Amino acid sequence: MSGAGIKVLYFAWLREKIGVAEEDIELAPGIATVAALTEWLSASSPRHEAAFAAGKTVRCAVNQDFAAPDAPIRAGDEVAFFPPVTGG
Amino acid sequence: MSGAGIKVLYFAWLREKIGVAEEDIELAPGIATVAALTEWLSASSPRHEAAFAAGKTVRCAVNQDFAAPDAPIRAGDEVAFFPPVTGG
Amino acid sequence: MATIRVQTEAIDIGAETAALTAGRADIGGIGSFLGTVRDTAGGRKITAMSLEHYPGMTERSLAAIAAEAEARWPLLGCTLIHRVGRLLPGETIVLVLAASPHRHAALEATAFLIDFLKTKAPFWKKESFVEGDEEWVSARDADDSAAARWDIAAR
Amino acid sequence: MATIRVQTEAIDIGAETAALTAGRADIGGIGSFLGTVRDTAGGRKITAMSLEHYPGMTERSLAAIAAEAEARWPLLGCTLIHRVGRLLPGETIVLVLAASPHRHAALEATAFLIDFLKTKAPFWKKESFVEGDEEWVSARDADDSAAARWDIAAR
Repeated sequence: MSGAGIKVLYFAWLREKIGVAEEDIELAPGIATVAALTEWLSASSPRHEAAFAAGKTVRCAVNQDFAAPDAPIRAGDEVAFFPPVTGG
Repeated sequence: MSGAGIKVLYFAWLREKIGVAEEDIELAPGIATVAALTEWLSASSPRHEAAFAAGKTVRCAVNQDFAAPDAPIRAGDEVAFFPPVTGG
Repeated sequence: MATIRVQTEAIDIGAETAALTAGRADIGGIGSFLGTVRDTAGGRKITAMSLEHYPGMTERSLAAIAAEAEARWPLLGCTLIHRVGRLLPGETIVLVLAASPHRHAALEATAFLIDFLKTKAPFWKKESFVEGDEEWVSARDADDSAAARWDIAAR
Repeated sequence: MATIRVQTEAIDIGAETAALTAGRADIGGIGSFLGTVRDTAGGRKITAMSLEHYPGMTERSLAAIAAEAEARWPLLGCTLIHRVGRLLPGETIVLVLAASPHRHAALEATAFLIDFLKTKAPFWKKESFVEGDEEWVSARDADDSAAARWDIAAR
Protein backbone atom coordinates (compact mmCIF):
# COMPACT_ATOMS: atom_id res chain seq x y z
CA MET A 1 0.00 0.00 0.00
CA SER A 2 1.37 3.40 -0.92
CA GLY A 3 0.35 7.03 -0.64
CA ALA A 4 -3.02 7.69 0.97
CA GLY A 5 -4.20 4.09 0.55
CA ILE A 6 -5.87 1.84 3.10
CA LYS A 7 -6.75 -1.82 2.98
CA VAL A 8 -10.42 -2.68 3.62
CA LEU A 9 -11.51 -6.19 4.61
CA TYR A 10 -15.01 -7.68 4.79
CA PHE A 11 -16.11 -10.78 6.65
CA ALA A 12 -19.12 -13.10 6.88
CA TRP A 13 -22.30 -11.72 5.28
CA LEU A 14 -20.67 -8.35 4.56
CA ARG A 15 -18.13 -10.16 2.40
CA GLU A 16 -20.91 -12.11 0.68
CA LYS A 17 -23.09 -9.06 0.06
CA ILE A 18 -20.27 -6.90 -1.25
CA GLY A 19 -18.78 -9.75 -3.24
CA VAL A 20 -15.14 -9.09 -2.34
CA ALA A 21 -13.10 -10.04 0.70
CA GLU A 22 -10.61 -7.23 0.42
CA GLU A 23 -10.09 -3.99 -1.48
CA ASP A 24 -7.43 -1.30 -1.58
CA ILE A 25 -8.92 2.18 -1.31
CA GLU A 26 -7.40 5.59 -1.99
CA LEU A 27 -8.46 7.74 0.95
CA ALA A 28 -10.31 10.78 -0.37
CA PRO A 29 -9.63 14.05 1.43
CA GLY A 30 -11.91 14.43 4.44
CA ILE A 31 -12.27 10.70 5.08
CA ALA A 32 -10.69 10.69 8.52
CA THR A 33 -12.95 8.51 10.66
CA VAL A 34 -14.65 5.11 10.55
CA ALA A 35 -18.03 6.85 10.14
CA ALA A 36 -16.80 8.91 7.20
CA LEU A 37 -15.23 5.86 5.57
CA THR A 38 -18.45 3.87 6.04
CA GLU A 39 -20.44 6.62 4.34
CA TRP A 40 -17.94 6.87 1.50
CA LEU A 41 -17.92 3.07 0.97
CA SER A 42 -21.75 2.92 1.05
CA ALA A 43 -21.84 5.40 -1.82
CA SER A 44 -19.28 3.47 -3.84
CA SER A 45 -21.66 0.79 -5.21
CA PRO A 46 -25.18 -0.58 -4.73
CA ARG A 47 -23.66 -3.71 -3.18
CA HIS A 48 -21.75 -1.69 -0.62
CA GLU A 49 -24.84 0.36 0.06
CA ALA A 50 -26.93 -2.77 0.68
CA ALA A 51 -24.30 -4.25 2.97
CA PHE A 52 -23.80 -1.12 5.07
CA ALA A 53 -27.56 -0.51 5.24
CA ALA A 54 -27.58 -3.04 8.09
CA GLY A 55 -26.17 -0.10 10.05
CA LYS A 56 -25.96 -0.91 13.72
CA THR A 57 -25.13 -4.55 13.14
CA VAL A 58 -21.92 -3.70 11.27
CA ARG A 59 -18.79 -3.72 13.42
CA CYS A 60 -15.40 -2.25 12.55
CA ALA A 61 -11.80 -2.93 13.47
CA VAL A 62 -8.89 -0.61 12.63
CA ASN A 63 -5.51 -2.31 12.54
CA GLN A 64 -7.14 -5.36 14.15
CA ASP A 65 -8.60 -3.56 17.16
CA PHE A 66 -12.34 -2.94 17.52
CA ALA A 67 -13.04 0.66 16.56
CA ALA A 68 -15.97 3.01 17.24
CA PRO A 69 -17.52 5.22 14.48
CA ASP A 70 -15.43 8.20 15.59
CA ALA A 71 -12.13 6.29 15.52
CA PRO A 72 -9.54 7.92 13.20
CA ILE A 73 -8.47 6.39 9.90
CA ARG A 74 -5.00 7.09 8.51
CA ALA A 75 -3.12 6.15 5.37
CA GLY A 76 -1.73 2.64 5.66
CA ASP A 77 -4.44 1.41 8.03
CA GLU A 78 -6.10 -1.99 7.75
CA VAL A 79 -9.84 -1.45 8.25
CA ALA A 80 -12.23 -4.39 8.59
CA PHE A 81 -16.03 -4.49 8.58
CA PHE A 82 -18.01 -7.47 9.86
CA PRO A 83 -21.15 -8.53 11.74
CA PRO A 84 -21.11 -9.02 15.52
CA VAL A 85 -18.92 -12.02 16.28
CA THR A 86 -20.48 -15.43 16.86
CA GLY A 87 -17.63 -17.82 17.61
CA GLY A 88 -17.19 -20.37 20.36
CA MET B 1 -24.06 -60.99 60.94
CA SER B 2 -26.70 -62.62 63.16
CA GLY B 3 -28.80 -61.74 66.18
CA ALA B 4 -28.23 -58.25 67.56
CA GLY B 5 -24.94 -57.72 65.72
CA ILE B 6 -23.79 -54.74 63.76
CA LYS B 7 -20.74 -54.19 61.58
CA VAL B 8 -18.54 -51.20 62.49
CA LEU B 9 -16.05 -49.72 60.00
CA TYR B 10 -13.28 -47.19 60.60
CA PHE B 11 -11.50 -45.05 58.01
CA ALA B 12 -8.43 -42.82 57.73
CA TRP B 13 -6.90 -41.81 61.07
CA LEU B 14 -9.71 -43.47 63.06
CA ARG B 15 -8.74 -46.77 61.47
CA GLU B 16 -5.09 -46.14 62.24
CA LYS B 17 -5.69 -45.11 65.88
CA ILE B 18 -8.02 -48.01 66.63
CA GLY B 19 -5.87 -50.45 64.72
CA VAL B 20 -8.68 -52.30 62.97
CA ALA B 21 -10.64 -51.47 59.83
CA GLU B 22 -13.75 -53.38 60.75
CA GLU B 23 -15.28 -55.15 63.74
CA ASP B 24 -18.48 -57.06 64.42
CA ILE B 25 -20.19 -55.85 67.59
CA GLU B 26 -23.00 -57.41 69.60
CA LEU B 27 -25.36 -54.56 70.34
CA ALA B 28 -25.76 -54.30 74.11
CA PRO B 29 -29.29 -53.45 75.33
CA GLY B 30 -29.83 -49.70 75.35
CA ILE B 31 -27.43 -48.96 72.50
CA ALA B 32 -29.99 -47.52 70.09
CA THR B 33 -28.37 -44.39 68.64
CA VAL B 34 -25.09 -43.31 67.06
CA ALA B 35 -24.28 -41.31 70.21
CA ALA B 36 -24.86 -44.30 72.47
CA LEU B 37 -22.79 -46.55 70.22
CA THR B 38 -19.96 -44.00 70.15
CA GLU B 39 -19.95 -43.90 73.96
CA TRP B 40 -20.02 -47.69 74.21
CA LEU B 41 -17.17 -48.06 71.68
CA SER B 42 -15.08 -45.38 73.47
CA ALA B 43 -15.29 -47.43 76.62
CA SER B 44 -14.32 -50.65 74.89
CA SER B 45 -10.54 -49.99 74.75
CA PRO B 46 -8.00 -47.23 75.30
CA ARG B 47 -7.42 -47.11 71.54
CA HIS B 48 -11.12 -46.56 70.86
CA GLU B 49 -11.22 -43.96 73.61
CA ALA B 50 -8.29 -42.08 72.10
CA ALA B 51 -9.81 -42.18 68.61
CA PHE B 52 -13.26 -41.01 69.67
CA ALA B 53 -11.79 -38.32 71.93
CA ALA B 54 -11.46 -36.23 68.76
CA GLY B 55 -15.21 -35.76 69.28
CA LYS B 56 -16.56 -33.18 66.88
CA THR B 57 -14.25 -34.17 64.08
CA VAL B 58 -15.59 -37.73 63.95
CA ARG B 59 -18.31 -38.31 61.36
CA CYS B 60 -20.66 -41.27 61.13
CA ALA B 61 -22.58 -43.07 58.41
CA VAL B 62 -25.28 -45.66 59.03
CA ASN B 63 -25.85 -48.01 56.13
CA GLN B 64 -23.72 -45.71 53.97
CA ASP B 65 -25.69 -42.52 54.63
CA PHE B 66 -24.29 -39.72 56.78
CA ALA B 67 -25.91 -39.99 60.23
CA ALA B 68 -26.29 -37.50 63.10
CA PRO B 69 -25.61 -38.49 66.74
CA ASP B 70 -29.31 -39.12 67.39
CA ALA B 71 -29.72 -41.41 64.35
CA PRO B 72 -31.05 -44.87 65.32
CA ILE B 73 -28.90 -48.00 65.21
CA ARG B 74 -30.53 -51.37 64.63
CA ALA B 75 -29.32 -54.96 64.45
CA GLY B 76 -27.82 -55.68 61.05
CA ASP B 77 -26.73 -52.10 60.41
CA GLU B 78 -23.37 -51.14 58.90
CA VAL B 79 -22.01 -48.23 60.92
CA ALA B 80 -18.90 -46.32 59.82
CA PHE B 81 -16.81 -43.74 61.66
CA PHE B 82 -14.37 -41.42 59.87
CA PRO B 83 -12.93 -37.90 59.80
CA PRO B 84 -14.49 -35.16 57.65
CA VAL B 85 -13.98 -36.10 54.01
CA THR B 86 -11.08 -34.61 52.03
CA GLY B 87 -11.36 -36.00 48.52
CA GLY B 88 -11.19 -34.28 45.19
CA MET C 1 -27.00 -41.56 32.93
CA ALA C 2 -23.95 -40.59 34.94
CA THR C 3 -20.68 -42.52 34.70
CA ILE C 4 -19.33 -43.07 38.23
CA ARG C 5 -16.02 -44.80 38.85
CA VAL C 6 -13.37 -45.27 41.53
CA GLN C 7 -10.09 -46.50 40.11
CA THR C 8 -6.37 -46.82 40.81
CA GLU C 9 -5.33 -46.12 37.19
CA ALA C 10 -4.52 -42.64 35.86
CA ILE C 11 -7.49 -40.73 34.47
CA ASP C 12 -7.56 -40.19 30.69
CA ILE C 13 -9.59 -37.03 30.02
CA GLY C 14 -9.49 -37.64 26.27
CA ALA C 15 -10.91 -41.14 26.51
CA GLU C 16 -13.56 -40.10 29.05
CA THR C 17 -14.66 -37.14 26.93
CA ALA C 18 -14.88 -39.39 23.88
CA ALA C 19 -16.96 -41.92 25.83
CA LEU C 20 -19.32 -39.21 27.08
CA THR C 21 -19.89 -37.68 23.67
CA ALA C 22 -19.71 -40.79 21.43
CA GLY C 23 -22.40 -40.84 18.76
CA ARG C 24 -24.10 -37.69 20.06
CA ALA C 25 -24.84 -34.45 18.23
CA ASP C 26 -27.12 -32.80 20.78
CA ILE C 27 -24.32 -31.59 23.06
CA GLY C 28 -23.31 -27.94 22.83
CA GLY C 29 -20.46 -28.14 25.30
CA ILE C 30 -18.66 -30.19 27.90
CA GLY C 31 -17.37 -28.57 31.08
CA SER C 32 -14.67 -30.35 32.99
CA PHE C 33 -12.46 -30.21 36.03
CA LEU C 34 -9.37 -32.38 36.30
CA GLY C 35 -7.70 -32.38 39.71
CA THR C 36 -3.99 -33.12 39.96
CA VAL C 37 -1.58 -33.71 42.86
CA ARG C 38 0.45 -30.64 43.81
CA ASP C 39 3.97 -31.21 45.03
CA THR C 40 3.58 -28.98 48.08
CA ALA C 41 1.18 -28.88 51.03
CA GLY C 42 1.25 -26.12 53.62
CA GLY C 43 4.56 -24.93 52.22
CA ARG C 44 6.22 -28.35 52.53
CA LYS C 45 7.28 -30.63 49.69
CA ILE C 46 5.40 -33.91 49.43
CA THR C 47 6.55 -37.13 47.82
CA ALA C 48 3.12 -38.73 47.49
CA MET C 49 -0.59 -38.44 48.25
CA SER C 50 -2.47 -41.56 49.36
CA LEU C 51 -6.21 -41.79 48.91
CA GLU C 52 -8.53 -44.04 50.89
CA HIS C 53 -12.29 -44.36 50.41
CA TYR C 54 -15.36 -46.16 51.72
CA PRO C 55 -16.30 -48.66 49.03
CA GLY C 56 -20.03 -48.79 48.49
CA MET C 57 -20.79 -45.48 50.18
CA THR C 58 -18.48 -43.74 47.70
CA GLU C 59 -20.46 -44.91 44.70
CA ARG C 60 -23.77 -44.12 46.45
CA SER C 61 -22.68 -40.59 47.30
CA LEU C 62 -21.26 -39.89 43.84
CA ALA C 63 -24.49 -41.15 42.27
CA ALA C 64 -26.49 -38.86 44.58
CA ILE C 65 -24.30 -35.86 43.69
CA ALA C 66 -24.72 -36.60 39.99
CA ALA C 67 -28.49 -37.00 40.34
CA GLU C 68 -28.69 -33.63 42.10
CA ALA C 69 -26.74 -31.97 39.26
CA GLU C 70 -28.97 -33.61 36.67
CA ALA C 71 -32.03 -32.28 38.51
CA ARG C 72 -30.64 -28.73 38.55
CA TRP C 73 -29.24 -28.39 35.03
CA PRO C 74 -30.27 -29.76 31.63
CA LEU C 75 -27.40 -32.25 31.43
CA LEU C 76 -26.99 -34.78 28.66
CA GLY C 77 -24.55 -36.79 30.72
CA CYS C 78 -21.87 -36.48 33.35
CA THR C 79 -18.81 -38.37 34.48
CA LEU C 80 -17.30 -38.59 37.97
CA ILE C 81 -14.05 -40.49 38.35
CA HIS C 82 -11.93 -40.51 41.51
CA ARG C 83 -8.64 -42.30 42.00
CA VAL C 84 -7.57 -44.11 45.14
CA GLY C 85 -4.21 -45.49 46.27
CA ARG C 86 -0.80 -43.86 46.22
CA LEU C 87 -0.41 -40.96 43.76
CA LEU C 88 2.68 -38.96 42.86
CA PRO C 89 2.93 -35.19 42.37
CA GLY C 90 1.60 -34.22 38.94
CA GLU C 91 -0.71 -37.23 38.70
CA THR C 92 -4.47 -37.01 38.15
CA ILE C 93 -6.77 -37.42 41.18
CA VAL C 94 -10.28 -36.63 40.07
CA LEU C 95 -12.23 -35.85 36.90
CA VAL C 96 -15.65 -34.27 36.54
CA LEU C 97 -17.30 -33.90 33.13
CA ALA C 98 -20.71 -32.36 32.48
CA ALA C 99 -22.29 -32.22 29.02
CA SER C 100 -25.20 -29.95 28.16
CA PRO C 101 -26.78 -28.23 25.17
CA HIS C 102 -25.72 -24.93 26.84
CA ARG C 103 -22.30 -23.83 27.98
CA HIS C 104 -23.29 -22.15 31.23
CA ALA C 105 -25.20 -25.21 32.36
CA ALA C 106 -22.17 -27.38 31.57
CA LEU C 107 -19.77 -25.09 33.45
CA GLU C 108 -22.02 -24.50 36.45
CA ALA C 109 -22.77 -28.20 36.81
CA THR C 110 -19.04 -28.92 36.67
CA ALA C 111 -18.35 -26.47 39.53
CA PHE C 112 -21.28 -27.87 41.52
CA LEU C 113 -20.14 -31.46 41.06
CA ILE C 114 -16.56 -30.87 42.19
CA ASP C 115 -17.65 -28.69 45.15
CA PHE C 116 -20.00 -31.41 46.35
CA LEU C 117 -17.66 -34.26 45.67
CA LYS C 118 -15.15 -32.55 47.96
CA THR C 119 -17.57 -32.25 50.87
CA LYS C 120 -19.90 -35.24 50.53
CA ALA C 121 -17.99 -38.16 49.05
CA PRO C 122 -16.11 -40.41 51.52
CA PHE C 123 -12.50 -39.98 50.38
CA TRP C 124 -9.57 -39.19 52.63
CA LYS C 125 -6.12 -37.98 51.65
CA LYS C 126 -2.84 -38.55 53.43
CA GLU C 127 0.23 -36.57 52.46
CA SER C 128 3.74 -38.06 52.62
CA PHE C 129 6.36 -35.36 53.13
CA VAL C 130 9.93 -35.45 51.88
CA GLU C 131 11.12 -35.52 55.52
CA GLY C 132 9.46 -38.91 55.87
CA ASP C 133 6.46 -38.03 58.01
CA GLU C 134 2.87 -38.46 56.91
CA GLU C 135 -0.25 -36.51 57.72
CA TRP C 136 -3.96 -36.90 57.05
CA VAL C 137 -5.31 -33.83 55.28
CA SER C 138 -7.75 -31.79 57.37
CA ALA C 139 -11.10 -30.77 55.92
CA ARG C 140 -11.04 -27.17 54.78
CA ASP C 141 -13.69 -24.66 55.81
CA ALA C 142 -13.24 -23.22 52.32
CA ASP C 143 -14.59 -26.46 50.85
CA ASP C 144 -17.69 -26.34 53.06
CA SER C 145 -18.23 -22.70 52.05
CA ALA C 146 -17.85 -23.65 48.40
CA ALA C 147 -20.49 -26.32 48.77
CA ALA C 148 -22.74 -24.03 50.80
CA ARG C 149 -22.94 -21.46 47.99
CA TRP C 150 -25.08 -23.99 46.12
CA ASP C 151 -27.68 -23.76 48.94
CA ILE C 152 -27.37 -27.28 50.20
CA ALA C 153 -26.11 -27.83 53.71
CA ALA C 154 -22.59 -29.18 53.63
CA ARG C 155 -22.07 -31.84 56.24
CA MET D 1 2.29 -18.39 28.63
CA ALA D 2 -0.99 -19.03 26.87
CA THR D 3 -1.29 -21.45 23.97
CA ILE D 4 -3.38 -19.82 21.23
CA ARG D 5 -4.28 -21.63 18.03
CA VAL D 6 -6.70 -21.50 15.12
CA GLN D 7 -6.89 -24.78 13.25
CA THR D 8 -8.98 -26.83 10.85
CA GLU D 9 -8.21 -30.17 12.54
CA ALA D 10 -10.36 -31.69 15.28
CA ILE D 11 -9.40 -30.65 18.81
CA ASP D 12 -7.86 -33.36 21.01
CA ILE D 13 -8.60 -32.44 24.63
CA GLY D 14 -6.37 -35.26 25.92
CA ALA D 15 -3.33 -34.10 23.96
CA GLU D 16 -3.91 -30.44 24.85
CA THR D 17 -4.30 -31.22 28.54
CA ALA D 18 -1.12 -33.31 28.46
CA ALA D 19 0.75 -30.46 26.74
CA LEU D 20 -0.48 -27.92 29.29
CA THR D 21 0.49 -30.02 32.30
CA ALA D 22 3.63 -31.77 31.02
CA GLY D 23 6.43 -31.86 33.56
CA ARG D 24 4.55 -29.76 36.12
CA ALA D 25 3.60 -30.60 39.69
CA ASP D 26 2.41 -27.17 40.83
CA ILE D 27 -1.05 -27.42 39.23
CA GLY D 28 -3.98 -28.28 41.49
CA GLY D 29 -6.57 -28.43 38.76
CA ILE D 30 -7.42 -27.77 35.16
CA GLY D 31 -10.79 -26.35 34.20
CA SER D 32 -11.97 -26.80 30.66
CA PHE D 33 -14.75 -26.11 28.23
CA LEU D 34 -15.02 -28.03 24.99
CA GLY D 35 -17.63 -26.70 22.56
CA THR D 36 -19.22 -29.06 20.04
CA VAL D 37 -21.52 -28.62 17.05
CA ARG D 38 -25.18 -29.30 17.84
CA ASP D 39 -27.27 -30.85 15.10
CA THR D 40 -30.11 -28.36 15.49
CA ALA D 41 -30.40 -24.58 15.38
CA GLY D 42 -33.64 -22.75 16.14
CA GLY D 43 -35.49 -26.04 16.02
CA ARG D 44 -34.18 -26.95 12.55
CA LYS D 45 -31.75 -29.73 11.68
CA ILE D 46 -28.40 -28.64 10.35
CA THR D 47 -25.98 -30.58 8.19
CA ALA D 48 -22.90 -28.47 8.89
CA MET D 49 -21.52 -25.39 10.59
CA SER D 50 -18.95 -23.27 8.72
CA LEU D 51 -16.59 -21.04 10.64
CA GLU D 52 -14.82 -17.99 9.22
CA HIS D 53 -12.36 -15.79 11.08
CA TYR D 54 -10.16 -12.72 10.70
CA PRO D 55 -6.58 -14.03 10.59
CA GLY D 56 -4.26 -11.85 12.60
CA MET D 57 -6.95 -10.11 14.62
CA THR D 58 -8.13 -13.50 15.90
CA GLU D 59 -4.77 -14.33 17.42
CA ARG D 60 -4.45 -10.81 18.84
CA SER D 61 -7.86 -10.92 20.47
CA LEU D 62 -7.35 -14.41 21.88
CA ALA D 63 -3.99 -13.34 23.31
CA ALA D 64 -5.65 -10.28 24.89
CA ILE D 65 -8.41 -12.43 26.41
CA ALA D 66 -5.83 -14.84 27.82
CA ALA D 67 -3.72 -11.98 29.23
CA GLU D 68 -6.81 -10.57 30.96
CA ALA D 69 -7.56 -13.96 32.53
CA GLU D 70 -3.96 -14.31 33.66
CA ALA D 71 -4.17 -10.88 35.29
CA ARG D 72 -7.34 -11.80 37.16
CA TRP D 73 -6.58 -15.33 38.37
CA PRO D 74 -3.40 -17.11 39.48
CA LEU D 75 -3.12 -19.21 36.35
CA LEU D 76 -0.23 -21.53 35.58
CA GLY D 77 -1.17 -21.69 31.94
CA CYS D 78 -4.12 -21.61 29.60
CA THR D 79 -5.01 -22.89 26.16
CA LEU D 80 -7.40 -21.39 23.61
CA ILE D 81 -8.02 -23.34 20.43
CA HIS D 82 -10.71 -22.52 17.88
CA ARG D 83 -11.49 -24.39 14.71
CA VAL D 84 -12.40 -22.85 11.38
CA GLY D 85 -13.79 -24.33 8.19
CA ARG D 86 -16.69 -26.71 7.67
CA LEU D 87 -17.63 -28.77 10.76
CA LEU D 88 -20.20 -31.54 11.10
CA PRO D 89 -22.66 -32.06 13.97
CA GLY D 90 -20.92 -33.63 16.94
CA GLU D 91 -17.50 -32.23 16.01
CA THR D 92 -15.39 -30.05 18.29
CA ILE D 93 -15.39 -26.27 17.71
CA VAL D 94 -13.53 -24.68 20.57
CA LEU D 95 -11.44 -25.64 23.60
CA VAL D 96 -10.52 -23.55 26.60
CA LEU D 97 -8.20 -24.91 29.31
CA ALA D 98 -7.11 -23.04 32.44
CA ALA D 99 -4.65 -24.48 34.95
CA SER D 100 -4.23 -23.11 38.47
CA PRO D 101 -3.08 -24.21 41.91
CA HIS D 102 -6.72 -23.70 43.00
CA ARG D 103 -9.87 -25.22 41.56
CA HIS D 104 -12.11 -22.17 41.76
CA ALA D 105 -9.57 -20.03 39.93
CA ALA D 106 -9.30 -22.69 37.22
CA LEU D 107 -13.08 -22.96 36.81
CA GLU D 108 -13.79 -19.23 36.96
CA ALA D 109 -11.04 -18.46 34.46
CA THR D 110 -12.47 -21.13 32.14
CA ALA D 111 -15.92 -19.51 32.25
CA PHE D 112 -14.41 -16.05 31.74
CA LEU D 113 -12.32 -17.18 28.77
CA ILE D 114 -15.18 -18.79 26.90
CA ASP D 115 -17.57 -15.90 27.65
CA PHE D 116 -15.06 -13.42 26.26
CA LEU D 117 -14.02 -15.52 23.34
CA LYS D 118 -17.68 -15.58 22.26
CA THR D 119 -18.05 -11.79 22.33
CA LYS D 120 -14.58 -10.47 21.47
CA ALA D 121 -12.87 -12.86 19.08
CA PRO D 122 -13.59 -12.37 15.36
CA PHE D 123 -15.22 -15.66 14.41
CA TRP D 124 -18.46 -16.03 12.47
CA LYS D 125 -20.62 -19.11 12.09
CA LYS D 126 -22.85 -20.07 9.23
CA GLU D 127 -25.36 -22.89 9.59
CA SER D 128 -26.25 -25.17 6.67
CA PHE D 129 -29.76 -26.59 7.08
CA VAL D 130 -30.97 -29.96 5.81
CA GLU D 131 -33.37 -28.13 3.47
CA GLY D 132 -30.32 -26.74 1.67
CA ASP D 133 -30.43 -23.12 2.80
CA GLU D 134 -27.68 -21.46 4.78
CA GLU D 135 -27.77 -18.73 7.41
CA TRP D 136 -25.21 -16.66 9.29
CA VAL D 137 -25.70 -17.05 13.03
CA SER D 138 -26.84 -13.86 14.76
CA ALA D 139 -25.03 -12.62 17.84
CA ARG D 140 -26.94 -13.50 20.97
CA ASP D 141 -27.76 -10.91 23.63
CA ALA D 142 -27.22 -13.75 26.10
CA ASP D 143 -23.56 -13.88 25.10
CA ASP D 144 -23.11 -10.15 25.68
CA SER D 145 -24.79 -10.52 29.08
CA ALA D 146 -22.52 -13.41 29.93
CA ALA D 147 -19.47 -11.33 29.11
CA ALA D 148 -20.86 -8.31 30.94
CA ARG D 149 -21.09 -10.20 34.24
CA TRP D 150 -17.28 -10.10 34.32
CA ASP D 151 -17.44 -6.27 34.46
CA ILE D 152 -15.84 -5.57 31.13
CA ALA D 153 -17.93 -3.91 28.47
CA ALA D 154 -18.88 -6.39 25.78
CA ARG D 155 -18.54 -4.86 22.39
